Amino acid sequence: MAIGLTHYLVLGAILFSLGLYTVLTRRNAISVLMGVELILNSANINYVAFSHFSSGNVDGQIYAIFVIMLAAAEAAVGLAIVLAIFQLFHTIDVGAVETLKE
Amino acid sequence: MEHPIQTDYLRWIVLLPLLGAGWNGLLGAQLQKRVGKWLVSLFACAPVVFSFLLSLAAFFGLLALKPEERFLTDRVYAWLSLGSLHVDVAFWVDPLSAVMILVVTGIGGLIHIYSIGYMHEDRSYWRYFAFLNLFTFAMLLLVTADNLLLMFIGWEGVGLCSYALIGFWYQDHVNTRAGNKAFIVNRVGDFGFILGIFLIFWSLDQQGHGTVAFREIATFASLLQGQEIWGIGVVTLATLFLFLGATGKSAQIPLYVWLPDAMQGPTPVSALIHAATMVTAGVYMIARLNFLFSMAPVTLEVVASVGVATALLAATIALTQTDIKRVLAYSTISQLGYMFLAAGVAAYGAAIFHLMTHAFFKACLFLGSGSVIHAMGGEQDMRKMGGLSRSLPWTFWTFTIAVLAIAGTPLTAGFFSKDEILWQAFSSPHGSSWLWLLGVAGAGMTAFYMFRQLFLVFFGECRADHHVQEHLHESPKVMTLPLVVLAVGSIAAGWIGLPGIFGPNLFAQWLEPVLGAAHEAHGSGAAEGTLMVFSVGVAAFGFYLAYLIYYRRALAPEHFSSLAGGLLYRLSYNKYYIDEIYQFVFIRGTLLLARIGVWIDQYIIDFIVDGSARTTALVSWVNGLFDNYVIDGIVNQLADSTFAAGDKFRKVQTGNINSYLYVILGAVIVAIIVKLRYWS
Amino acid sequence: MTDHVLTYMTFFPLAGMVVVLLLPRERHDLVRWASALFTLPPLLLAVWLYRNFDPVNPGLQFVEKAAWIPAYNINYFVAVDGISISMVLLTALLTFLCIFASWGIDKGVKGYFALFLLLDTGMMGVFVALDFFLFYIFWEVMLLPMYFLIGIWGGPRREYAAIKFFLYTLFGSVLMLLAILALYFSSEPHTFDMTQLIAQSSRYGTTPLHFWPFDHLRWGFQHVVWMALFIGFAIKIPAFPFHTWLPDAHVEAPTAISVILAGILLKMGAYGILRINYPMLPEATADLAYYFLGALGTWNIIYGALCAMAQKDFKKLVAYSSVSHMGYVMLGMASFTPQGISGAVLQMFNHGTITGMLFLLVGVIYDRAHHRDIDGFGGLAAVMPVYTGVSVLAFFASMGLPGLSGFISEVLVLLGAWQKYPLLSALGASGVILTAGYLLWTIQRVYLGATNEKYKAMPEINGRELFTLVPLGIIVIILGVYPNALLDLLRASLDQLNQLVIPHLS
Amino acid sequence: MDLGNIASLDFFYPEAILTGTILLVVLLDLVLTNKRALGLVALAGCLLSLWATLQLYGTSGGWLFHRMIVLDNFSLFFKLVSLFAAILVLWMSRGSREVGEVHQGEYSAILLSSTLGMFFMASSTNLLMAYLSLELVSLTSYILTGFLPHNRRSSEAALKYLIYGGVASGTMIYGMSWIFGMAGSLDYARINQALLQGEANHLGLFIAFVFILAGFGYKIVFVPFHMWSPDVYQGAPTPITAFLSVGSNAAGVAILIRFFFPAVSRLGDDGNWMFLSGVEWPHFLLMVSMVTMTLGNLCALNQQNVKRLLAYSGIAHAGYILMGLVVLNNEGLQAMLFYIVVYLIMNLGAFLVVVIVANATGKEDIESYRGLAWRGSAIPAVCMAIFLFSLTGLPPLAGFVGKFFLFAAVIKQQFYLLAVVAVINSVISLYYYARIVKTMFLDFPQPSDGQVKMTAEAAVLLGLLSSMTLLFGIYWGPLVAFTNHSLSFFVK
Repeated sequence: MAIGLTHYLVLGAILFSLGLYTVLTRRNAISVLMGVELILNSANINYVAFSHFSSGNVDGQIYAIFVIMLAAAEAAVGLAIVLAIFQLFHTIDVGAVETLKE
Repeated sequence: MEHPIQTDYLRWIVLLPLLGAGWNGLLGAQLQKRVGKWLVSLFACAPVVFSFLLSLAAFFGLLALKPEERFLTDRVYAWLSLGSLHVDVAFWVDPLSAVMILVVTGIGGLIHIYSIGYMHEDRSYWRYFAFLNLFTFAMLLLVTADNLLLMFIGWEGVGLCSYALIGFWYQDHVNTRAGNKAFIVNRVGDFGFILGIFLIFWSLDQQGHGTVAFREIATFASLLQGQEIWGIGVVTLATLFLFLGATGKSAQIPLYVWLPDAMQGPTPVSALIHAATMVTAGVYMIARLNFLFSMAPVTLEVVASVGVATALLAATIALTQTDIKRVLAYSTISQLGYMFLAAGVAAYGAAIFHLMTHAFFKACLFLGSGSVIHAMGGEQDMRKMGGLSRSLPWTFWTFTIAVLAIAGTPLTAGFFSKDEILWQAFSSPHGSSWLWLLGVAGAGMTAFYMFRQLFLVFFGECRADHHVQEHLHESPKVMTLPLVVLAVGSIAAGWIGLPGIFGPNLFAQWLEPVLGAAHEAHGSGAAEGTLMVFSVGVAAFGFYLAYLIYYRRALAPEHFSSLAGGLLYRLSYNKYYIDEIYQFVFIRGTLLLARIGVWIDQYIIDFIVDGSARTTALVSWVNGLFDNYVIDGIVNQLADSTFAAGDKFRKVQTGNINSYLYVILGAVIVAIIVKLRYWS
Repeated sequence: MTDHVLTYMTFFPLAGMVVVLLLPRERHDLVRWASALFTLPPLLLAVWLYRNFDPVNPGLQFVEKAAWIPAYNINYFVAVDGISISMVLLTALLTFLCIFASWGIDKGVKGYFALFLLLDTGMMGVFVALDFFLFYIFWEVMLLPMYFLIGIWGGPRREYAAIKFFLYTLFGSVLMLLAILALYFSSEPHTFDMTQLIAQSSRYGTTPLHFWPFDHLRWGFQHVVWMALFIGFAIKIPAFPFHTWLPDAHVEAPTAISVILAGILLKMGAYGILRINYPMLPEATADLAYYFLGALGTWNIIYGALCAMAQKDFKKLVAYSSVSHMGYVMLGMASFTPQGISGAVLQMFNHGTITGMLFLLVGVIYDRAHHRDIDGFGGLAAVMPVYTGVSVLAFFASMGLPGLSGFISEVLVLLGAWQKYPLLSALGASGVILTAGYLLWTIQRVYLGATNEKYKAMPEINGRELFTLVPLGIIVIILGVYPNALLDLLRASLDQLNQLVIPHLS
Repeated sequence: MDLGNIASLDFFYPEAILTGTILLVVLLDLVLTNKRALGLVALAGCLLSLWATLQLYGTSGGWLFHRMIVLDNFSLFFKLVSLFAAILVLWMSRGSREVGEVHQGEYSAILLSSTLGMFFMASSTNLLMAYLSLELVSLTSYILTGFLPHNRRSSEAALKYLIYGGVASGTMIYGMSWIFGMAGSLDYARINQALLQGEANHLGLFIAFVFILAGFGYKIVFVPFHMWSPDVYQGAPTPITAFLSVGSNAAGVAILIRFFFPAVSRLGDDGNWMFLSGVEWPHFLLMVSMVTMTLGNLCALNQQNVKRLLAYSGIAHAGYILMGLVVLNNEGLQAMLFYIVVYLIMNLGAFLVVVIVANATGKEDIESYRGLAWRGSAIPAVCMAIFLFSLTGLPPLAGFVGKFFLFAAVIKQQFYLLAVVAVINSVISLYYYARIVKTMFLDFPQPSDGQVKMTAEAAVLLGLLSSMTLLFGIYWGPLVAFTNHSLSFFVK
């Protein structure tokens, strides 16, 4: 059978769910950030798929590139912050970082 | 109707005493300190004397007119005018009010003079006279007012002065309490009075003649015939309301309880306010509105029966009292009862007649007792008196005359007036032989207790201690002179109103234009004569009994007091415990309600509206009823509920980032569910 | 001067506030005299107003109108008529006297008088504003100074009292805001001008709305708006059950503020109902007046009197007596008779003067004895005769003794009420007995009896205190003897007001 | 008009100037020794850009950079708002002790970049552009939040913000990808055509919208995307908290309105917007609005930390602002714009006082405000009272007028339930605002509480803000005209 738009969308959805699952469950800051990356990539897959199948232009793929670029930037900032956290708390367990609460 | 002649000096009859009051009230204290009491007395007595002279002028002014035109009026200014309500400040004098102003200013004047001697030692001399003048003003306002609302001002004004004078020696709470009692009980009456005014006004207004002026009411009264409210005839209800007012002011059942306590005031006050004038206001009011009362037979029956019942009840109580002034107080209530009996049988003339004569002899009695108390150095218990006839001759003789008068001894004023009443009670279309019989019984008791008092006070051995006995002295002229005048009045005042069988009743003729002609008596002069003799006989029996017990000592009082196991005696002596019952039912009842109200505020409303109700403290009495902790518990519960809600939400803010993210997921899911479930 | 008289009366105190704020903090007397100086012109203008007010003209007088925010048709629109004139006079008088009653304040003097003057502007503004938006602004402007005056200069539980007052009133006024907007949008063209809103009163529908489970009430838009406004006003009056802020506020507030509270703020509720509910929502008024003004008013009379009877705190007693006396106002308004409604407005004025006196009198002994426990005094009459004389005058005026102003208004109210609701009138009249009860009892406990040893040497009332009391006393007597002095001003406007509602009475 | 890259530059001065300033600051940071001067440079840049923006205001407007961003009064309005926020915050920061320690150059530069991001948020007409600008703002905000060195709370706040923001924006971009799929483009105008005549799957569209709302919502801080704000507001340096609370909030509103009105709704002839039938995002926002204001207020009741309290009050105000959105007409939108301006003023004012007190006491809890009015100058207390009562919505203060317009809009459309909820909320809010006022005025200072002094700069700023709060409460005609004028979208 031919691989169609639906398959890509489903793959995207699965990827999104996986990402969401990761950020919801993992307590390690790095893994959480990776979860975020997954979510972003699920979006990318959709963009590319849509641009390939439905809209006859390359816009979608360009968008994907932008998103990838932004993901990188976000990762950079994120890692910097995680680094600071590690220096102050000597852990990167987001569960342990709970001084700010009611 | 054509408007009578404007007579400008009428206002001064009323206002002069007010000036006196204002003068002494504002400057009296200083005058007394700087100049002396004589100036205060001058400014107090002069106005009353002058208004007495003016009253005489008014009286002769009336006399000069044809009987049916006999009224003078003095319209001062428009007081209230709203919608159909038009009330003027206007005074008027017709034969009826002429009698009243003469009595008020005349006897009032005498009592003013008497007071100069009686109150001479008092620190607040000026305050006393200020209020006495104010009272005279209010009373004159009451009797000369040309409309109900203005009359009501006098009506409450006299109440105020009575309150102030009863509690004159305010340092002692017994007096102030008596004052409060008088005022509040009167307020109950005034409540009825004011409702009566409303009812009359609006009922007339429905007929397009809304008014509270007496002469206009008289004109349109007939229109009220047949009108109803709450299924009762308007006239009946209105007159009943007004009568409630009368019972308050004139100390009738059920509102008579304040008068005996009112004796806490200085004795001249008791004489003027609580015997001669104020307490007769009710009678005057009924006579003034006689045309209305005559339209309401039901009311008349009520009035008559209340009157006679009061007359008897008070008499029975008077039999056993030992305080010289309390006996007089109850006898006053009883005599007022007779007046209402008269009014109740539509014999308004007789009522006013008795009012006038009573004013003389009762004032005389009170002033006499005042002179006695003065001499005894404040002692009021008759058991500690006796044999005073020697040391107080003037007082003794005048007192005796007054006793004879009140007891109804033939040819004294009391005889004519009371006999007139009894005769009317028997013969008038509204009367009945029962009323007559009860009246006569009361007359007998009157004779008994009055002579009992006479004998106890003036005859036998003096039972006071030496200290008092040494200081026994006749009162100064300024006090005895009024006594003499009043004593003369107690005899002579009766002769202007002779019964039919003896000759023309000048008094009745004089009042005819106001009260209408005395109706035809069914029954002959002979019948009147027999009844007269009978009642005199009963009175004589009363006298004889008193004579035996308290003069000859032939019978021991215990002989009677122990009747029916002493029950009757105790009932009478303790005034049938009416005061206690009232105290318990009304006063306590009200206070209980009051506390309930406060409780509602604190524990229901605040409880609902504000969380910090916990800060409100419990009133002491609640502790008994409610468990401290229960209440506080509930209150705090509610107090925190709002904040608790806040906390609940805040708990979500765990600080854990994962949990925050769960919320997003949850929200998205909820949104989708809602969308699927409700919006598609 | 004369063509902007109302503006001057309203904003003079505001100017005064600015001046006071600029004065040096330590110069207490300077601050006091300055505030007195700035409340005097409004009083003089008030006298001028009284003399130049045209009693036969039922309409608005001394009108000033200027565009404010044209985009929303909001104007600066002030005027007086028979409904407001008496209140304007009262405000001018009481604020001036209260400055002197505040002389004793020695903590944060500057702030106190600044806030007081701001409060003055707010109150005056409420009574002269004829633009609904302006009205609301002034209405709220009073709130803050009051909050601070009670909260900072009040008694021990002042914070509680202040916040309670604040929350109650704010709740009422936000409801009012919604009502105002509802009226605004149902008017065509949209306007806040009260006169136009009144002219369009027919636009506010009365077709029953459905809000289960209250369908059987058959309330329409007009009724709902009426209720929203009414609650806002009832809290100020204060009508049961919205009255519990009053005792606390009064007890904690300093004397002068209690006077203002009782003398002026309470009137705003009744005034608002007359100014807004009656003419703008006549049908709803006709339907609801009996329950929410007549019956509730009567309940107020009796309930307030009963509560007063049980009080041990002098100020609380007076506070509850206010609840009772404002009941007469409500009852009178509900009667729609010339007598009743004039009586109500007159009662507003009289209550202002009489209760003002009472609070000032309480203040006098509180300054000396530093407590207000009624049973803690006794026999003051012997120590301070003059003070007692004035007190007794005030007390008897308050219990409606004929010859004093209180009597006129109460009797008019009850007389008017009798025509429509005899039973309510009778019940209300019975309140007179209770009133006599608690007032006499208080007189007895405080002034009569043997003199309390502690207060043998209590100094007699001083000149300044007397100065604040005597004018009120004189007014009380004059209005009792010659009520037309004030009634003449009210009559025309109030009759006109009645005529707006009466046609809708079923 | 639809301009290409080069032609667009003529209308690009504000952004250009900001960018230039950023670079300048970074360069100067290398050479200058007096770092405090950098703040002034940044301020000057902002003012210059402000001037440029005002030059553009009122021009016909058009698409720039091949329909990537748009120039119209609406965008310019929000540019002005964010510029004001930036200026005030920079001003505020000069007086703030905690910011005083940090690296001035980077601080100013990043603040300005964030502002630049907001410019683009306000003007983007392309979902990709929206995403990029939003991310620009987010990333800079993360950094600013974590800017305090060796401060655990600051870093923690930054981490939470980062993760939360990442997930939210990720969700958003995923939702956008669906829109792209259904509309075939990310350009607003095209999306509008595609959706309104095409028959897109309603459920899919709705879900996409909700996903997108996650991204917008966490910027505007409405429930349920609000969780991050209390922690972040508390942890971040106070001036930054102020900046986030007004700046990014406003920008979020801008992007929200731009997307949901011109992009996916149609303006009816009666002046009311009609949303895509079957995609009930207004209903959703109606509930969100009610829940947001209620929750925000309830949570604020018991707060002890003033910054955290203001965070919750900010949530509540986001709820009020949304009221204007759900009525779907221009009155509503205009009320929103008006409220944003007012909120900017009074909220920044409140935070300024927080800064002043924090400088004096080093604390942010309510106790440190005890008897503020009686500790040295009473001005901060009085101004704080003005700001708080304005936030409550009492006349004659600007906050009242703002609420007034919102209520007016809501009642005109007969959303009575919403109106009543809002009214009850404003009464509840009084509880906690008045609590601070009470502490400042009714409580008296302990000897331990030090005097509170403020720099001349702070005093001037305070006076400026409070007088504006009063002015707009009494005479707000011009401001209304301005918002009214600003409510013009450029749609072909």
